[in-house]
Amino acid sequence: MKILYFASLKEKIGRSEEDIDCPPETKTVGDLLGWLQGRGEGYAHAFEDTALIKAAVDQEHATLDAPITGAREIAFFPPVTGG
Amino acid sequence: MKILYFASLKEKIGRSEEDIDCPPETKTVGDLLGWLQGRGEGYAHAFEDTALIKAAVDQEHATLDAPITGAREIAFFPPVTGG
Amino acid sequence: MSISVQLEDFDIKAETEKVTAGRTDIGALVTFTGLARDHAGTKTVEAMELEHYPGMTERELERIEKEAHERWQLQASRIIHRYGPLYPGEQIVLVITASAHRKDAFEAAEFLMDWLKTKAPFWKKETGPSGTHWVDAKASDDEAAARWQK
Amino acid sequence: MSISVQLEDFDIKAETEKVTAGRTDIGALVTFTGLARDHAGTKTVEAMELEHYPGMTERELERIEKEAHERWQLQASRIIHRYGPLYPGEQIVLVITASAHRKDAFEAAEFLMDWLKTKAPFWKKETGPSGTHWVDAKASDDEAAARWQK
Repeated sequence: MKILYFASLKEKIGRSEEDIDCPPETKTVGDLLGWLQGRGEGYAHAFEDTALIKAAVDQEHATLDAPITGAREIAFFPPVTGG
Repeated sequence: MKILYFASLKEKIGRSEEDIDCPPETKTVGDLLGWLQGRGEGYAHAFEDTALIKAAVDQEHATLDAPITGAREIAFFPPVTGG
Repeated sequence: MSISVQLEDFDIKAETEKVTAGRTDIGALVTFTGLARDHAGTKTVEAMELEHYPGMTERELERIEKEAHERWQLQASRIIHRYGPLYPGEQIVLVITASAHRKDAFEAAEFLMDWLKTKAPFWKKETGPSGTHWVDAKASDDEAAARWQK
Repeated sequence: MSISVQLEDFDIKAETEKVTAGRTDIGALVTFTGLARDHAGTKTVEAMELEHYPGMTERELERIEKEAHERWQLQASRIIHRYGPLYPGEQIVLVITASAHRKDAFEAAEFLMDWLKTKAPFWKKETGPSGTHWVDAKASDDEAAARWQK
Protein backbone atom coordinates (compact mmCIF):
# COMPACT_ATOMS: atom_id res chain seq x y z
CA MET A 1 0.00 0.00 0.00
CA LYS A 2 1.41 3.40 -0.98
CA ILE A 3 1.41 6.04 1.76
CA LEU A 4 1.96 9.71 0.92
CA TYR A 5 2.83 12.60 3.25
CA PHE A 6 2.49 16.28 2.42
CA ALA A 7 3.63 19.67 3.72
CA SER A 8 4.63 19.75 7.42
CA LEU A 9 3.95 16.01 7.79
CA LYS A 10 6.37 15.22 4.99
CA GLU A 11 9.05 17.33 6.66
CA LYS A 12 8.55 15.82 10.12
CA ILE A 13 8.59 12.25 8.79
CA GLY A 14 11.44 13.01 6.42
CA ARG A 15 9.95 11.43 3.33
CA SER A 16 7.14 12.09 0.88
CA GLU A 17 6.06 8.52 0.25
CA GLU A 18 6.68 4.88 1.15
CA ASP A 19 5.29 1.43 0.43
CA ILE A 20 3.96 -0.25 3.51
CA ASP A 21 2.65 -3.68 4.38
CA CYS A 22 0.53 -2.77 7.35
CA PRO A 23 -0.73 -5.44 9.75
CA PRO A 24 -4.12 -6.98 8.91
CA GLU A 25 -5.81 -5.44 11.98
CA THR A 26 -5.44 -1.91 10.49
CA LYS A 27 -8.80 -1.68 8.80
CA THR A 28 -9.47 2.08 8.86
CA VAL A 29 -7.59 5.33 8.26
CA GLY A 30 -7.55 5.80 12.05
CA ASP A 31 -6.06 2.33 12.60
CA LEU A 32 -3.32 3.07 10.09
CA LEU A 33 -2.62 6.43 11.69
CA GLY A 34 -2.29 4.77 15.12
CA TRP A 35 0.06 2.16 13.71
CA LEU A 36 2.20 4.81 11.97
CA GLN A 37 2.50 6.78 15.24
CA GLY A 38 4.50 3.84 16.65
CA ARG A 39 7.04 3.76 13.83
CA GLY A 40 9.52 6.22 15.34
CA GLU A 41 10.12 9.71 16.58
CA GLY A 42 9.41 11.53 13.30
CA TYR A 43 6.09 9.72 12.89
CA ALA A 44 5.12 10.30 16.52
CA HIS A 45 5.84 14.00 16.10
CA ALA A 46 4.05 14.25 12.75
CA PHE A 47 0.91 12.49 14.01
CA GLU A 48 0.94 14.06 17.48
CA ASP A 49 -2.21 16.18 17.12
CA THR A 50 -4.66 13.96 15.24
CA ALA A 51 -7.18 16.82 15.13
CA LEU A 52 -4.86 18.48 12.62
CA ILE A 53 -4.38 15.43 10.39
CA LYS A 54 -6.41 15.07 7.23
CA ALA A 55 -6.40 11.98 5.06
CA ALA A 56 -7.33 10.84 1.58
CA VAL A 57 -7.99 7.27 0.39
CA ASP A 58 -7.28 6.79 -3.30
CA GLN A 59 -7.21 10.56 -3.78
CA GLU A 60 -10.53 11.29 -2.09
CA HIS A 61 -10.95 13.07 1.25
CA ALA A 62 -11.58 10.47 3.97
CA THR A 63 -12.39 10.52 7.68
CA LEU A 64 -10.62 8.46 10.33
CA ASP A 65 -13.30 5.77 10.25
CA ALA A 66 -13.01 5.25 6.48
CA PRO A 67 -12.02 1.69 5.50
CA ILE A 68 -8.64 1.17 3.83
CA THR A 69 -8.98 -2.42 2.74
CA GLY A 70 -8.16 -2.68 -0.95
CA ALA A 71 -6.95 0.93 -1.19
CA ARG A 72 -3.97 1.58 -3.43
CA GLU A 73 -2.91 4.96 -2.08
CA ILE A 74 -3.43 6.64 1.28
CA ALA A 75 -2.32 10.20 1.96
CA PHE A 76 -1.90 12.15 5.18
CA PHE A 77 -1.63 15.94 5.29
CA PRO A 78 -2.45 19.02 7.36
CA PRO A 79 -5.59 21.09 6.64
CA VAL A 80 -5.30 22.58 3.16
CA THR A 81 -4.27 26.23 2.66
CA GLY A 82 -4.46 26.88 -1.08
CA GLY A 83 -6.12 29.65 -3.03
CA MET B 1 -35.17 76.09 -16.07
CA LYS B 2 -33.83 73.29 -18.27
CA ILE B 3 -36.00 70.18 -18.49
CA LEU B 4 -34.60 66.92 -19.88
CA TYR B 5 -36.46 63.83 -21.04
CA PHE B 6 -34.94 60.41 -21.59
CA ALA B 7 -35.78 57.10 -23.25
CA SER B 8 -39.51 56.41 -23.77
CA LEU B 9 -40.46 59.81 -22.26
CA LYS B 10 -38.29 61.58 -24.80
CA GLU B 11 -39.96 59.68 -27.64
CA LYS B 12 -43.49 60.29 -26.39
CA ILE B 13 -42.87 64.02 -25.87
CA GLY B 14 -40.90 64.30 -29.08
CA ARG B 15 -37.95 66.22 -27.68
CA SER B 16 -34.99 65.57 -25.40
CA GLU B 17 -34.85 68.97 -23.70
CA GLU B 18 -36.49 72.36 -23.42
CA ASP B 19 -36.19 75.59 -21.45
CA ILE B 20 -39.27 76.29 -19.41
CA ASP B 21 -40.55 79.18 -17.32
CA CYS B 22 -42.90 77.31 -15.07
CA PRO B 23 -45.51 79.12 -13.00
CA PRO B 24 -44.42 80.19 -9.50
CA GLU B 25 -46.80 77.74 -7.81
CA THR B 26 -44.80 74.74 -9.08
CA LYS B 27 -42.56 74.26 -6.07
CA THR B 28 -41.81 70.51 -6.21
CA VAL B 29 -40.94 67.86 -8.79
CA GLY B 30 -44.52 66.61 -8.45
CA ASP B 31 -45.96 70.11 -9.09
CA LEU B 32 -43.83 70.40 -12.21
CA LEU B 33 -44.87 66.96 -13.41
CA GLY B 34 -48.53 67.87 -12.95
CA TRP B 35 -48.05 71.12 -14.86
CA LEU B 36 -46.23 69.33 -17.70
CA GLN B 37 -49.10 66.80 -18.00
CA GLY B 38 -51.35 69.66 -19.15
CA ARG B 39 -49.04 70.82 -21.95
CA GLY B 40 -50.45 68.60 -24.69
CA GLU B 41 -51.12 65.08 -25.84
CA GLY B 42 -47.50 63.89 -25.95
CA TYR B 43 -46.90 65.12 -22.41
CA ALA B 44 -50.15 63.64 -21.12
CA HIS B 45 -49.19 60.30 -22.65
CA ALA B 46 -45.59 60.44 -21.37
CA PHE B 47 -46.61 61.30 -17.81
CA GLU B 48 -49.69 59.05 -17.72
CA ASP B 49 -48.44 56.54 -15.16
CA THR B 50 -46.63 58.63 -12.57
CA ALA B 51 -45.59 55.44 -10.71
CA LEU B 52 -43.22 54.78 -13.63
CA ILE B 53 -41.69 58.27 -13.74
CA LYS B 54 -38.35 58.94 -12.08
CA ALA B 55 -36.81 62.37 -11.72
CA ALA B 56 -33.50 64.03 -11.01
CA VAL B 57 -32.89 67.57 -9.77
CA ASP B 58 -29.52 68.96 -10.82
CA GLN B 59 -28.36 65.43 -11.72
CA GLU B 60 -29.34 63.78 -8.46
CA HIS B 61 -32.18 61.32 -8.01
CA ALA B 62 -35.18 63.11 -6.52
CA THR B 63 -38.63 62.11 -5.27
CA LEU B 64 -41.90 63.84 -6.24
CA ASP B 65 -41.87 65.97 -3.08
CA ALA B 66 -38.35 67.32 -3.73
CA PRO B 67 -38.22 71.14 -4.07
CA ILE B 68 -37.25 72.58 -7.45
CA THR B 69 -36.78 76.21 -6.48
CA GLY B 70 -33.38 77.39 -7.71
CA ALA B 71 -32.69 74.20 -9.66
CA ARG B 72 -30.91 74.59 -12.99
CA GLU B 73 -31.76 71.23 -14.54
CA ILE B 74 -34.62 68.82 -13.97
CA ALA B 75 -34.80 65.46 -15.71
CA PHE B 76 -37.66 62.98 -16.12
CA PHE B 77 -37.09 59.38 -17.16
CA PRO B 78 -38.42 55.83 -16.76
CA PRO B 79 -36.82 53.44 -14.24
CA VAL B 80 -33.20 52.78 -15.28
CA THR B 81 -32.24 49.58 -17.10
CA GLY B 82 -28.47 49.71 -17.52
CA GLY B 83 -25.78 47.16 -16.76
CA MET C 1 -11.17 54.62 -7.72
CA SER C 2 -11.98 55.44 -11.28
CA ILE C 3 -15.04 55.43 -13.53
CA SER C 4 -15.54 55.79 -17.28
CA VAL C 5 -18.66 56.19 -19.38
CA GLN C 6 -17.66 55.49 -22.95
CA LEU C 7 -18.72 54.44 -26.43
CA GLU C 8 -15.61 52.28 -26.90
CA ASP C 9 -15.04 48.69 -25.86
CA PHE C 10 -12.71 47.88 -22.94
CA ASP C 11 -9.91 45.38 -22.32
CA ILE C 12 -10.25 43.35 -19.12
CA LYS C 13 -6.53 42.58 -18.94
CA ALA C 14 -5.40 46.18 -19.41
CA GLU C 15 -7.91 47.28 -16.77
CA THR C 16 -6.99 44.65 -14.16
CA GLU C 17 -3.31 45.37 -14.75
CA LYS C 18 -3.88 49.06 -14.13
CA VAL C 19 -5.54 48.14 -10.82
CA THR C 20 -2.75 45.83 -9.62
CA ALA C 21 0.28 47.56 -11.23
CA GLY C 22 3.19 47.91 -8.82
CA ARG C 23 1.15 46.66 -5.86
CA THR C 24 1.83 43.65 -3.66
CA ASP C 25 -0.86 44.23 -1.04
CA ILE C 26 -3.85 42.99 -3.07
CA GLY C 27 -4.94 39.43 -2.29
CA ALA C 28 -8.25 39.27 -4.11
CA LEU C 29 -9.36 40.75 -7.41
CA VAL C 30 -12.93 40.32 -8.62
CA THR C 31 -14.21 41.38 -12.02
CA PHE C 32 -17.75 41.44 -13.33
CA THR C 33 -18.35 41.79 -17.05
CA GLY C 34 -21.88 42.33 -18.34
CA LEU C 35 -22.39 41.14 -21.91
CA ALA C 36 -25.14 41.77 -24.46
CA ARG C 37 -27.19 38.61 -24.92
CA ASP C 38 -28.98 37.34 -28.02
CA HIS C 39 -32.20 36.85 -26.09
CA ALA C 40 -34.22 38.37 -23.28
CA GLY C 41 -36.55 35.78 -21.81
CA THR C 42 -38.02 34.09 -24.87
CA LYS C 43 -37.48 37.08 -27.19
CA THR C 44 -34.64 37.20 -29.69
CA VAL C 45 -32.46 40.29 -29.43
CA GLU C 46 -30.58 41.37 -32.56
CA ALA C 47 -29.19 44.64 -31.27
CA MET C 48 -29.55 47.11 -28.45
CA GLU C 49 -29.01 50.78 -27.88
CA LEU C 50 -27.99 52.17 -24.50
CA GLU C 51 -29.04 55.74 -23.85
CA HIS C 52 -27.62 57.57 -20.84
CA TYR C 53 -27.76 60.92 -19.06
CA PRO C 54 -24.34 62.52 -19.63
CA GLY C 55 -23.14 64.25 -16.51
CA MET C 56 -25.51 62.53 -14.12
CA THR C 57 -24.21 59.08 -15.12
CA GLU C 58 -20.65 59.98 -14.14
CA ARG C 59 -21.84 61.52 -10.86
CA GLU C 60 -23.91 58.47 -9.96
CA LEU C 61 -21.13 56.01 -10.76
CA GLU C 62 -18.67 58.04 -8.67
CA ARG C 63 -21.15 58.17 -5.82
CA ILE C 64 -21.83 54.42 -5.96
CA GLU C 65 -18.09 53.66 -6.11
CA LYS C 66 -17.41 55.93 -3.12
CA GLU C 67 -20.14 54.21 -1.15
CA ALA C 68 -18.56 50.80 -1.85
CA HIS C 69 -15.22 52.07 -0.50
CA GLU C 70 -16.95 53.27 2.66
CA ARG C 71 -18.66 49.93 3.23
CA TRP C 72 -15.85 47.50 2.37
CA GLN C 73 -12.09 47.42 2.71
CA LEU C 74 -11.12 48.02 -0.89
CA GLN C 75 -7.70 48.88 -2.17
CA ALA C 76 -8.88 49.80 -5.63
CA SER C 77 -11.86 49.69 -7.93
CA ARG C 78 -12.83 50.48 -11.49
CA ILE C 79 -16.16 50.94 -13.26
CA ILE C 80 -16.57 51.18 -17.02
CA HIS C 81 -20.01 51.46 -18.60
CA ARG C 82 -20.56 51.73 -22.32
CA TYR C 83 -23.40 53.47 -24.12
CA GLY C 84 -24.55 53.58 -27.74
CA PRO C 85 -25.29 50.66 -30.07
CA LEU C 86 -24.36 47.18 -28.80
CA TYR C 87 -24.69 43.76 -30.40
CA PRO C 88 -25.02 40.27 -28.85
CA GLY C 89 -21.71 39.08 -27.43
CA GLU C 90 -20.37 42.60 -26.88
CA GLN C 91 -19.19 43.84 -23.49
CA ILE C 92 -21.46 46.40 -21.78
CA VAL C 93 -20.11 46.98 -18.30
CA LEU C 94 -17.00 46.16 -16.29
CA VAL C 95 -16.65 46.35 -12.52
CA ILE C 96 -13.34 45.56 -10.80
CA THR C 97 -12.79 45.39 -7.04
CA ALA C 98 -9.48 44.72 -5.28
CA SER C 99 -9.04 43.92 -1.62
CA ALA C 100 -6.75 42.10 0.79
CA HIS C 101 -9.53 39.54 1.29
CA ARG C 102 -11.94 37.85 -1.07
CA LYS C 103 -15.10 38.48 0.94
CA ASP C 104 -14.73 42.26 0.61
CA ALA C 105 -13.90 42.06 -3.09
CA PHE C 106 -16.87 39.78 -3.88
CA GLU C 107 -19.44 41.70 -1.82
CA ALA C 108 -18.34 45.10 -3.11
CA ALA C 109 -18.54 43.90 -6.73
CA GLU C 110 -22.07 42.55 -6.19
CA PHE C 111 -23.08 45.76 -4.46
CA LEU C 112 -21.68 47.89 -7.29
CA MET C 113 -23.57 45.89 -9.90
CA ASP C 114 -26.84 45.89 -7.94
CA TRP C 115 -26.69 49.65 -7.37
CA LEU C 116 -25.55 50.38 -10.87
CA LYS C 117 -28.54 48.42 -12.21
CA THR C 118 -31.00 50.50 -10.19
CA LYS C 119 -29.33 53.94 -9.87
CA ALA C 120 -27.13 54.64 -12.89
CA PRO C 121 -29.16 56.51 -15.52
CA PHE C 122 -28.98 54.13 -18.48
CA TRP C 123 -31.90 52.94 -20.59
CA LYS C 124 -31.83 49.93 -22.86
CA LYS C 125 -33.69 49.68 -26.14
CA GLU C 126 -33.79 46.27 -27.77
CA THR C 127 -34.32 45.43 -31.42
CA GLY C 128 -35.56 41.99 -32.47
CA PRO C 129 -37.55 40.35 -35.28
CA SER C 130 -40.78 41.98 -34.04
CA GLY C 131 -39.42 45.50 -33.74
CA THR C 132 -37.82 47.84 -31.25
CA HIS C 133 -38.88 48.46 -27.66
CA TRP C 134 -37.60 49.99 -24.44
CA VAL C 135 -36.70 47.41 -21.83
CA ASP C 136 -38.78 47.46 -18.64
CA ALA C 137 -37.03 47.67 -15.28
CA LYS C 138 -36.92 44.33 -13.49
CA ALA C 139 -38.40 43.82 -10.00
CA SER C 140 -35.56 41.35 -9.36
CA ASP C 141 -33.05 44.20 -9.77
CA ASP C 142 -34.89 46.29 -7.18
CA GLU C 143 -34.92 43.32 -4.81
CA ALA C 144 -31.21 42.69 -5.34
CA ALA C 145 -30.45 46.34 -4.59
CA ALA C 146 -32.75 46.41 -1.55
CA ARG C 147 -30.58 43.92 0.35
CA TRP C 148 -27.84 46.55 0.62
CA GLN C 149 -30.12 49.11 2.28
CA LYS C 150 -28.90 49.85 5.77
CA MET D 1 -15.90 23.27 -17.66
CA SER D 2 -12.17 23.07 -17.50
CA ILE D 3 -9.49 23.00 -14.81
CA SER D 4 -5.70 23.36 -14.88
CA VAL D 5 -3.07 22.84 -12.18
CA GLN D 6 0.08 24.45 -13.46
CA LEU D 7 3.45 25.99 -12.66
CA GLU D 8 3.00 28.74 -15.28
CA ASP D 9 1.24 32.07 -14.92
CA PHE D 10 -2.10 32.66 -16.65
CA ASP D 11 -3.62 35.45 -18.77
CA ILE D 12 -7.04 36.65 -17.61
CA LYS D 13 -7.97 38.03 -21.03
CA ALA D 14 -7.04 34.89 -22.95
CA GLU D 15 -8.98 32.81 -20.41
CA THR D 16 -12.14 34.95 -20.41
CA GLU D 17 -12.05 35.07 -24.21
CA LYS D 18 -11.88 31.27 -24.35
CA VAL D 19 -14.98 31.16 -22.14
CA THR D 20 -17.02 33.64 -24.21
CA ALA D 21 -15.66 32.85 -27.70
CA GLY D 22 -18.41 32.56 -30.31
CA ARG D 23 -21.16 32.75 -27.69
CA THR D 24 -23.95 35.28 -27.45
CA ASP D 25 -25.95 33.69 -24.63
CA ILE D 26 -23.72 34.80 -21.73
CA GLY D 27 -24.91 37.85 -19.84
CA ALA D 28 -22.63 37.78 -16.80
CA LEU D 29 -19.00 36.86 -16.45
CA VAL D 30 -17.32 36.88 -13.04
CA THR D 31 -13.63 36.32 -12.45
CA PHE D 32 -11.77 35.91 -9.19
CA THR D 33 -7.99 36.24 -9.16
CA GLY D 34 -6.06 35.36 -6.02
CA LEU D 35 -2.73 37.17 -5.71
CA ALA D 36 0.30 36.59 -3.50
CA ARG D 37 0.52 39.35 -0.90
CA ASP D 38 3.58 40.89 0.72
CA HIS D 39 2.14 40.37 4.19
CA ALA D 40 0.02 37.92 6.17
CA GLY D 41 -1.48 39.68 9.16
CA THR D 42 1.44 41.68 10.55
CA LYS D 43 4.12 39.40 9.09
CA THR D 44 6.10 40.32 6.01
CA VAL D 45 6.06 37.71 3.26
CA GLU D 46 8.98 37.68 0.83
CA ALA D 47 8.10 34.51 -1.04
CA MET D 48 5.87 31.48 -0.86
CA GLU D 49 5.89 27.93 -2.11
CA LEU D 50 2.70 26.07 -2.95
CA GLU D 51 2.87 22.31 -2.60
CA HIS D 52 0.06 20.16 -3.97
CA TYR D 53 -1.05 16.56 -4.33
CA PRO D 54 -0.76 15.78 -8.04
CA GLY D 55 -3.68 13.68 -9.20
CA MET D 56 -5.91 14.40 -6.23
CA THR D 57 -5.77 18.15 -6.90
CA GLU D 58 -7.14 17.73 -10.41
CA ARG D 59 -9.85 15.35 -9.17
CA GLU D 60 -10.94 17.71 -6.41
CA LEU D 61 -11.05 20.75 -8.69
CA GLU D 62 -13.12 18.82 -11.24
CA ARG D 63 -15.47 17.63 -8.50
CA ILE D 64 -15.89 21.14 -7.08
CA GLU D 65 -16.50 22.58 -10.55
CA LYS D 66 -19.10 19.90 -11.32
CA GLU D 67 -20.87 20.65 -8.05
CA ALA D 68 -21.06 24.36 -8.96
CA HIS D 69 -22.69 23.46 -12.29
CA GLU D 70 -25.25 21.32 -10.46
CA ARG D 71 -26.12 24.12 -8.04
CA TRP D 72 -26.19 27.13 -10.36
CA GLN D 73 -27.15 27.83 -13.94
CA LEU D 74 -23.71 28.19 -15.45
CA GLN D 75 -22.90 28.25 -19.12
CA ALA D 76 -19.17 27.87 -18.62
CA SER D 77 -16.47 27.92 -15.97
CA ARG D 78 -12.71 27.73 -15.66
CA ILE D 79 -10.39 27.06 -12.74
CA ILE D 80 -6.62 27.55 -12.86
CA HIS D 81 -4.47 26.98 -9.77
CA ARG D 82 -0.72 27.40 -9.77
CA TYR D 83 1.81 25.57 -7.62
CA GLY D 84 5.52 26.03 -6.99
CA PRO D 85 7.36 29.20 -5.93
CA LEU D 86 5.36 32.44 -5.95
CA TYR D 87 6.34 36.01 -5.11
CA PRO D 88 4.27 38.97 -3.86
CA GLY D 89 2.13 40.42 -6.63
CA GLU D 90 2.03 37.18 -8.60
CA GLN D 91 -1.22 35.48 -9.59
CA ILE D 92 -2.05 32.25 -7.71
CA VAL D 93 -5.53 31.21 -8.71
CA LEU D 94 -8.17 32.14 -11.29
CA VAL D 95 -11.84 31.23 -11.20
CA ILE D 96 -14.19 32.23 -14.03
CA THR D 97 -17.95 31.70 -14.06
CA ALA D 98 -20.31 32.57 -16.90
CA SER D 99 -24.09 32.64 -16.70
CA ALA D 100 -27.12 34.29 -18.25
CA HIS D 101 -27.64 36.15 -14.95
CA ARG D 102 -25.24 37.83 -12.54
CA LYS D 103 -26.55 36.22 -9.36
CA ASP D 104 -25.61 32.73 -10.55
CA ALA D 105 -22.20 33.86 -11.78
CA PHE D 106 -21.36 35.67 -8.51
CA GLU D 107 -22.59 32.93 -6.17
CA ALA D 108 -20.90 30.14 -8.11
CA ALA D 109 -17.57 32.01 -8.12
CA GLU D 110 -17.76 32.56 -4.35
CA PHE D 111 -18.70 28.92 -3.82
CA LEU D 112 -15.80 27.73 -5.98
CA MET D 113 -13.32 29.86 -4.05
CA ASP D 114 -14.68 28.84 -0.64
CA TRP D 115 -14.60 25.15 -1.49
CA LEU D 116 -11.26 25.38 -3.21
CA LYS D 117 -9.81 26.99 -0.06
CA THR D 118 -10.99 24.12 2.13
CA LYS D 119 -10.96 21.07 -0.17
CA ALA D 120 -8.27 21.41 -2.83
CA PRO D 121 -5.04 19.80 -1.59
CA PHE D 122 -2.64 22.75 -1.64
CA TRP D 123 -0.32 23.79 1.17
CA LYS D 124 1.33 27.17 1.44
CA LYS D 125 4.79 27.75 2.90
CA GLU D 126 5.76 31.37 3.50
CA THR D 127 9.23 32.85 3.75
CA GLY D 128 9.82 36.14 5.55
CA PRO D 129 12.59 37.94 7.47
CA SER D 130 12.20 35.53 10.40
CA GLY D 131 12.35 32.36 8.36
CA THR D 132 10.09 29.86 6.64
CA HIS D 133 6.89 28.31 7.98
CA TRP D 134 3.83 26.39 6.83
CA VAL D 135 0.69 28.49 6.86
CA ASP D 136 -2.05 27.37 9.25
CA ALA D 137 -5.55 26.81 7.94
CA LYS D 138 -7.94 29.63 8.77
CA ALA D 139 -11.14 29.13 10.74
CA SER D 140 -12.69 31.89 8.59
CA ASP D 141 -12.19 29.70 5.50
CA ASP D 142 -14.02 26.81 7.17
CA GLU D 143 -16.86 29.16 8.12
CA ALA D 144 -17.06 30.56 4.60
CA ALA D 145 -17.26 27.03 3.18
CA ALA D 146 -19.82 25.91 5.78
CA ARG D 147 -22.46 28.30 4.46
CA TRP D 148 -22.70 26.24 1.26
CA GLN D 149 -23.47 23.01 3.12
CA LYS D 150 -26.93 21.80 2.21
